[in-house]
Amino acid sequence: MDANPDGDLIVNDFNIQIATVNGSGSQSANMVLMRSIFQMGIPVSGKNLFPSNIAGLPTWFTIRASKDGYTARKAEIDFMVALNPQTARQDAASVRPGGALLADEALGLKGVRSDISCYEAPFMKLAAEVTSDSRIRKLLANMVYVGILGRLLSIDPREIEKGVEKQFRSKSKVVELNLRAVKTGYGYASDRLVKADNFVLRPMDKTRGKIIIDGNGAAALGAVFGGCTVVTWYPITPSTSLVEQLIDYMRSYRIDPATGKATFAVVQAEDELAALGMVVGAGWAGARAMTSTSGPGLSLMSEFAGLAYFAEIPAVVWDIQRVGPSTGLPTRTSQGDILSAWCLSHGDTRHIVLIPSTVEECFIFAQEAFNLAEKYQTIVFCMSDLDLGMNNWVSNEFKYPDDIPIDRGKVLSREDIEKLQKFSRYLDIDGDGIPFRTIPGNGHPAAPYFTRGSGHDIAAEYSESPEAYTALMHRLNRKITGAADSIPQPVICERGSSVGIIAYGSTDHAIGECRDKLRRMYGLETDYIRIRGLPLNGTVASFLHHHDRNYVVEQNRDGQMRMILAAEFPEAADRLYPVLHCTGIPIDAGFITNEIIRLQRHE
Amino acid sequence: MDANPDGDLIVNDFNIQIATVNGSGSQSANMVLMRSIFQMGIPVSGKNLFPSNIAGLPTWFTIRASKDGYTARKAEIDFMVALNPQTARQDAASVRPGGALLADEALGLKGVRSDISCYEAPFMKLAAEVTSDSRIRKLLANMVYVGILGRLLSIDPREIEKGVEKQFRSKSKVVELNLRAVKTGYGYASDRLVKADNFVLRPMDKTRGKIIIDGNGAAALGAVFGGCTVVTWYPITPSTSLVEQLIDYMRSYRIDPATGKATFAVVQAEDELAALGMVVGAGWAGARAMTSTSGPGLSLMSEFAGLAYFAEIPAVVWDIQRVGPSTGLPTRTSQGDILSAWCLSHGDTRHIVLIPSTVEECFIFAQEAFNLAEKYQTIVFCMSDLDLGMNNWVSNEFKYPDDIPIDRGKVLSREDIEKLQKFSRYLDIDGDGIPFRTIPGNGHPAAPYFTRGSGHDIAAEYSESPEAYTALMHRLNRKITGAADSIPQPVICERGSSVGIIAYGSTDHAIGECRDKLRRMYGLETDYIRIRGLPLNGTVASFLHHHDRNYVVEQNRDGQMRMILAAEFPEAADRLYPVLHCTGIPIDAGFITNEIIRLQRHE
Amino acid sequence: MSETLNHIGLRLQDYKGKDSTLCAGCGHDAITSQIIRAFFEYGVDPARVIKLSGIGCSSKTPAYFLSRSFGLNALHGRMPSIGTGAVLANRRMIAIGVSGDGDTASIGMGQFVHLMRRNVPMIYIMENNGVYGLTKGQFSATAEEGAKLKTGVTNELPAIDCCIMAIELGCGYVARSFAGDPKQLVALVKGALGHRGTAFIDVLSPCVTFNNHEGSTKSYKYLKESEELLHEIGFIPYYEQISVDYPAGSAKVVELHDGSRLTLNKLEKEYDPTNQPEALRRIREANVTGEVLTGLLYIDTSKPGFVESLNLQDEPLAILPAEKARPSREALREIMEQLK
Amino acid sequence: MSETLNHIGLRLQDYKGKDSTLCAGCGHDAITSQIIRAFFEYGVDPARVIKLSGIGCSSKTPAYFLSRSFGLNALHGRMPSIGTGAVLANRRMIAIGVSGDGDTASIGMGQFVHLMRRNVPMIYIMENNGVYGLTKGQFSATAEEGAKLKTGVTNELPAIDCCIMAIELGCGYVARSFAGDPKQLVALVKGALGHRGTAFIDVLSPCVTFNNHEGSTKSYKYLKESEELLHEIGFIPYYEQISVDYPAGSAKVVELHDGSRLTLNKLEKEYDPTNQPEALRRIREANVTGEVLTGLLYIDTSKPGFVESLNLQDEPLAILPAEKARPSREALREIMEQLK
Ligand SMILES: Cc1ncc(C[n+]2csc(CCOP(=O)(O)OP(=O)(O)O)c2C)c(N)n1
Ligand SMILES: Cc1ncc(C[n+]2csc(CCOP(=O)(O)OP(=O)(O)O)c2C)c(N)n1
Ligand code: SF4
Ligand code: SF4
Ligand SMILES: [Mg+2]
Ligand SMILES: [Mg+2]
Repeated sequence: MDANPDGDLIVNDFNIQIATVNGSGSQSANMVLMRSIFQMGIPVSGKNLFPSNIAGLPTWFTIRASKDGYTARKAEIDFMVALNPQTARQDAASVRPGGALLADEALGLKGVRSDISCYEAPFMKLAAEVTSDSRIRKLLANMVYVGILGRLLSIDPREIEKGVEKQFRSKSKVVELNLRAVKTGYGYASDRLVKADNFVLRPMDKTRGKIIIDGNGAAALGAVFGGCTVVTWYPITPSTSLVEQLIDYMRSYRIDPATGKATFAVVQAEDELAALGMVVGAGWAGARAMTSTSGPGLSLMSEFAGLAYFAEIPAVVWDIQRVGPSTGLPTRTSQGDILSAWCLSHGDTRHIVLIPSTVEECFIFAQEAFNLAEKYQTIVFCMSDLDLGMNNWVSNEFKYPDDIPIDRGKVLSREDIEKLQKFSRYLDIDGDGIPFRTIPGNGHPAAPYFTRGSGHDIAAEYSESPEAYTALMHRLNRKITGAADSIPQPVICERGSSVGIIAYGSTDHAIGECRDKLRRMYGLETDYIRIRGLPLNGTVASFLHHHDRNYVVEQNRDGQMRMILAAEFPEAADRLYPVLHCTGIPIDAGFITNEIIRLQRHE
Repeated sequence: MDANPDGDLIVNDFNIQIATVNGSGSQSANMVLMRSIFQMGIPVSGKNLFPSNIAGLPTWFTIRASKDGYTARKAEIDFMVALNPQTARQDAASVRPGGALLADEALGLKGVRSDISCYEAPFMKLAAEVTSDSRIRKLLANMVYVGILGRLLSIDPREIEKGVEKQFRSKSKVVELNLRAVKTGYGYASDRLVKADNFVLRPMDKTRGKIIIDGNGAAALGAVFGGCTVVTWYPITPSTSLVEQLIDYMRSYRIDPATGKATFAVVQAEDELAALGMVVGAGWAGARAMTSTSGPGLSLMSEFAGLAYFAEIPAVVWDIQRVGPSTGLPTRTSQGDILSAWCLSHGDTRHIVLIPSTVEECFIFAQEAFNLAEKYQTIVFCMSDLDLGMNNWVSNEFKYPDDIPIDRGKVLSREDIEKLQKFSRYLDIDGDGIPFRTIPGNGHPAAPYFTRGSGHDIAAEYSESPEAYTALMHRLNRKITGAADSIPQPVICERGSSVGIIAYGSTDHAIGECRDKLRRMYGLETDYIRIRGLPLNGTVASFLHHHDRNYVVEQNRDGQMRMILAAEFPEAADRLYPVLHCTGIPIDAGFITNEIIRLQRHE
Repeated sequence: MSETLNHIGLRLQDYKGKDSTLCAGCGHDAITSQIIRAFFEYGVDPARVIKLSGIGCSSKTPAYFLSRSFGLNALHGRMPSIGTGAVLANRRMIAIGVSGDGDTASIGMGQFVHLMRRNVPMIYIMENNGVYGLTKGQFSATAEEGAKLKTGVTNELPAIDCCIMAIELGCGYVARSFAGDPKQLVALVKGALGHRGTAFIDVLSPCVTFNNHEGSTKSYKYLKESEELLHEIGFIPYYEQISVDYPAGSAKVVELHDGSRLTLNKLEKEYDPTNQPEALRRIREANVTGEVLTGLLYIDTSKPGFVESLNLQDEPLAILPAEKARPSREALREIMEQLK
Repeated sequence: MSETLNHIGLRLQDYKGKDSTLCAGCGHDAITSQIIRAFFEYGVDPARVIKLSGIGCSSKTPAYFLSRSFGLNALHGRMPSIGTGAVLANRRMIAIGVSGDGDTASIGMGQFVHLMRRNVPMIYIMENNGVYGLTKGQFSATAEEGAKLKTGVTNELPAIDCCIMAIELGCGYVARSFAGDPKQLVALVKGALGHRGTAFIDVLSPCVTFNNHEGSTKSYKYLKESEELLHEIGFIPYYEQISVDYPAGSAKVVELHDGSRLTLNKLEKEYDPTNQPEALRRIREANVTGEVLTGLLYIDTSKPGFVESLNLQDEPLAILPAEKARPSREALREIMEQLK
């Protein structure tokens, strides 16, 4: 291998997709690949497209290197690694013209496409050079392609080596075996393959000091550093890994070194009703409590969400959104629960909703969520999604949260009550709609109150009085509306265009790229507002008013945020244009660009 | 008693409120009173305001006689009957100036107000003349006030007699005892009370051939005549009486006379999750199945609602709305679940929602709901409320539903499949988004399919394909959107005004009166559109566009229908003005009138 | 009497709550009195108690005792989960949960089972009347097979025996009693106060308004005329509380308000409540003969507590100081290094 | 073999479903084969069968058998309610429900209990692996106390024995078996086909991927090096199905894929499954010694069926003709008169 036919190199700007089956153990290989590119200083992102199944069904892992720092999915596939007989033909077909294919010899894909560069390798045979155990051979075949790609794409072998060491931590035997497989692949490529494609990786300096983490890990860390004390959960993809990582971090960092005792409790509940029930019980009793779930669990949490809202009990719920309705596509991404979360439960309810776009925001919002839940004494939903939560992202190092002190909100201590003499649980003293609360164990005889999800008055006494009810409902509304200025504010990029883009959550990753495309390809300058939470405030309203056309980009079918915007800002409702992507696959910049251009032309 | 001080009589246009405690057995007395007025040919309505409690707390029953046929609550109280020591002072205070008060002597209210006519009577003593049993005395005291009112308001004694007979059916001893109590009251009034107020009832001819029924009874009847076969439920106020009446009707009219066997199954489920689960299982297996619930139950039904939507299984849910959020005010009325029902469950879901305003519509929609559920193979919500469902209303006799044939929708029989040769459960042959289905037991080997709430293709095979998913979601959307023209259409009263009123459900009863008030008192002519279901169609849109100002009148805090309207018709969103009543007490025309006038002035 | 102080210097009065709004004669009110007395006699500090409940007439009762304690009246059937959460937040509080038979055995069955399995430290009182009182008298899952409602509806399904369930699920303190047996009930609640895991007490608590336990055929008849009148819609008659006192090892027939009879059978003093199979045998035997076996049915103090198995710190998590609630700067640095 | 016809003239092939997508060696696939065989041998008409399930690896399996039958794969933990509804709609169909231990004993506990109590006519197979397979191996409520996951997590909570629960709740056909015991399982499923009420079969079904039943200390060790490698994230090894055959009245130790051991103890031929207390005693005894008692544990064919107690007509409600589904004109007139 050596010569590149034409000198037209594509440097640090392409993606690699590995097509395999789940259960084949390719995840480590893919992580090593991604990490090696990362270590070369090149912005990189990885996305795992996997089935709702344990073993044997098609899985695709895509790594995108982007010198421009684009981290969204790219629709075209530049470089395909085909290992799965079930999908081999389609996989080969899905490579963009001019792209490349590395296929297992056994798939017989040789010559299947003339418009792409094709490579073949006998993965199993090469792995057999490393081990005689047939099961391990299957595993090591994955490392073989890492080696081959390393050579074909000019990845620094030392970085691969470091990547393998990092991946398998201290297990030296394992490291050694894997490295041997990598080298075998590398050697095979050097000896037998002739570089025919244009893709190449060159060291940059864009990842120094950065970390790789998934959103669920970041949220877990946020909870650990945010003073979370009670975590309840019920397993559900894609939220499971949030709590599983949280347990690990808690065990490492939240055991009191003095006593060896846990400063947290994690309980696997019997279902989501109980999970939120425990959170509400714990929140009422003074814990910073949270649970994590996905769509079906959210639905089951409806009734308790209403109780938390109405009885004003702090609670935090992470919803790692997947594709609904119903069981839907459990391993695909979506932003389909926004509307549900915003008004979850019967009756008139409104909840504070935080929507992180990045892993860093997962870390930060996980902490803010507790502060907001306690400040506003209500339930707070953090809306992540499978793409953000389960995929690996390069991020700035997380800063120690000196600027996010653990804030318990309006809690009256025994001494406070001593001074005040009396206490009314639901009395709005400050006019901000937020009453004061006490925590069981307070000790002062005036501190206790008996609360409920039924009608009650300011003293928390049972009441069916229409006046007490109406006053309560309006106060609650004032309280939640008032939170609009305390939640993470929208992030705005405004350059005076008349075209605005509105997006939120993981969709953000495609927006920057899309705006660049619009500018470069179509000369269309756009402004951008990224919503980071609900309720919305005047900032959003004025953005809408400043733009003749506002494209609301969402990963759901019904334009859920557009619906909320229209209802909140009816005067601007006719300036909203939905751009909706609902396939379960993360949205890409090309799609948004095309949609906006199409809609602009229909102007 | 006799003379009326001034001749300024108020004939057939006032209300009577009986203030007592629950558990005192006044319900029959109030029914007799209402029925007597009804029998006199006077339009009448009755509203029971009761606590969430079994015995001993304040209860108010209000009977409104209205020659104009106004059936909504009236804010002012004309004639108060005070029997409850706990509330006696407030009750007396709540009578409008110029009104009247009949109080138990024991309450010591004599002379408490000089601006109203006050009567006193020793109810218990009078009842003691009829019986010596102390418990029965308490009961009969209620009939005593019926007698007194009869005399004071000139109710035809024969009508009271008939009313008592009707109320206690054949139980002659009971009838006799009650009649004696009535007569005692009547006699007391004749002998000892001097008519001092202006209220009088005069026979009319406006109730001939009419019936008295509550909305829950009407809905139950609709289900019985609508071919309902499986009913599951879990008790919850105010929906309980729907199923309890349904059981009675089913037992009387849906036992096959030939076999003595039931043509229906009613199951009290262990909770609402199971109740809807059974409905979905039964609907899938071919039954016309329904359940009935209220807010908390609706929340618990979220997850199953999504399954029914996504797997396309017919189901009918009655939600007799009460005040939320959470347990809220279980015995008070509300329209607070509209938004929840419209998009119940996570993911992108949209449901067909029917909203009856009258008991007759309860009867009709209960039948239509099954036809729509089977036609569209989806879950249908019927949104009644406590006011409509549990209060007694005068109505036209229900017509035999010749125009609502039992329609099973696109069901393929064994023979159909024989002809077609093949069958794809989720194939949209007709382009209306509605596929064909088969029912277990079909017998044809090609008929069976295996369905689920997970992703699936047109053959009902499991699928995670983005294309299959997107196609399915768009078809579902087309299907539900397409239902807009098949559901009960909006009822429009248009006279070319630029001011429109939008309302739905039990709110309707106050609208006619309000429009009359607006016209008479303020010279404001209004147009009116009554929404009877979701999804909305062009008829609603054009109404909005034809009016500069559209007042959306609702009995909830958040303006839930306004939110839906704004989202559906963004171009008209800025013409929507919320008029919201959220006290738990049925809305009254005066409130709406004042609100509209206030908003008109802020124009 | 009201002057008597307990060992922490409080009066009986100090353990009371708001006035009850239940029907006169409701068994639940009797239970409330017994809870008040037990907490008073045991000398529990009300400031250390949390009261929890679901929804139902029974679930209203925590408002009627211990007004100096914190309380959370939650959702129908969900008392166990909020109780679990509350105990995790503050393991130092004494938790008492009140539920109904509908609340527990119907909608709440899942949470009941899992609370028992976890052995969450709390007193769980099920006020068992066989019906849904608050929704006006439908059968609950503890209604006896063949029981009849006043409306004439017969229960076709077998009753769930929650004591058997609790024992099978490993609950370490399982008792059954009768609302109108103050001595026994006070003793059982005091026993529960001394127990470290979940203490379950199933208390038969007649619903004077809706439950007609043994079917109308056996019930005491009023004059025909009054009876019909008294079945008037919406009329709730007044009843006095029933109170019984009978020695251990004996049976007692109680006539309920509607004239039906309940046979209570109190375990003898020598009964060994640590013998699980024997406990189950005796309960089943009584169920077959239609008697209600009362007393401490089963006890096992050796079961590991839920809080212990979590290795929880002693101080309540609810008041965890910020410095313990947030790992150090160093910790974050270490984690960041691993992620680089 | 595939040419053999059963008494309704169908081949074994006719009872199969789609290809399984479970892990190679998963116990659930073995159960699928046994269901296929039992239905074939019993000569059930697939057109008369409805298949129901919840969510989980186990709940996927109805897609893998009886492709000529209707099936509904519902929500996690809710198979009982959809099964109940389906049976009401069409009492002539034979209902078979498949659930997992997470699906049944965790989230589904409430519905499980109430299905048993109602005695809804259906076969209920719980494919019991002690873990949540589909969400990658967390403990379910049937995991043994002290069991260890591959990740090292220990289960601190006692297992719920669903057979004991079923018997206590009045289920009339309760059995336990092992996925790898085709003879016994086929016989039990055939027995269930003959039963009129709810037939519950708890089938131990090893999850080869996530369950390491007796904790890693006892498990067979690969070479250190390979073991570490094989614990690679996302790697699922290939296993052969386990199959055993041992006589009634004997015990058999089965070595599971990870090297752990399971002791199966088959009830002797003379065992009297109609004796409820004895059944419970034997199960409990086995649980204490850590053995798995297999066979038909309890049977009672006298229990009233749910459908019977509803006085339901014989013809399926699903196809009730319009004239029976709507009362007459006269009926409405009569009702209207009453309301006037
Ligand atoms: C989710 C939900 N469903 C139904 C109800 C209505 N509801 C209130 S209390 C109750 C039953 C109470 O029965 P039980 O627990 O036995 O208490 P009791 O009133 O008999 O003491 C029901 C069904 C509710 N509040 N919430
Ligand atoms: C409401 C809800 N919560 C959580 C999940 C996620 N989930 C899917 S399968 C499963 C557990 C399955 O365990 P089990 O029933 O034992 O089946 P197995 O996979 O072990 O056969 C869970 C928690 C879900 N689908 N729905
Ligand atoms: S209805 Fe029954 S349970 Fe409820 S308060 Fe009255 S007597 Fe007690
Ligand atoms: S994960 Fe376990 S239960 Fe699921 S298919 Fe694999 S072996 Fe079977
Ligand atoms: Mg009860
Ligand atoms: Mg399992």
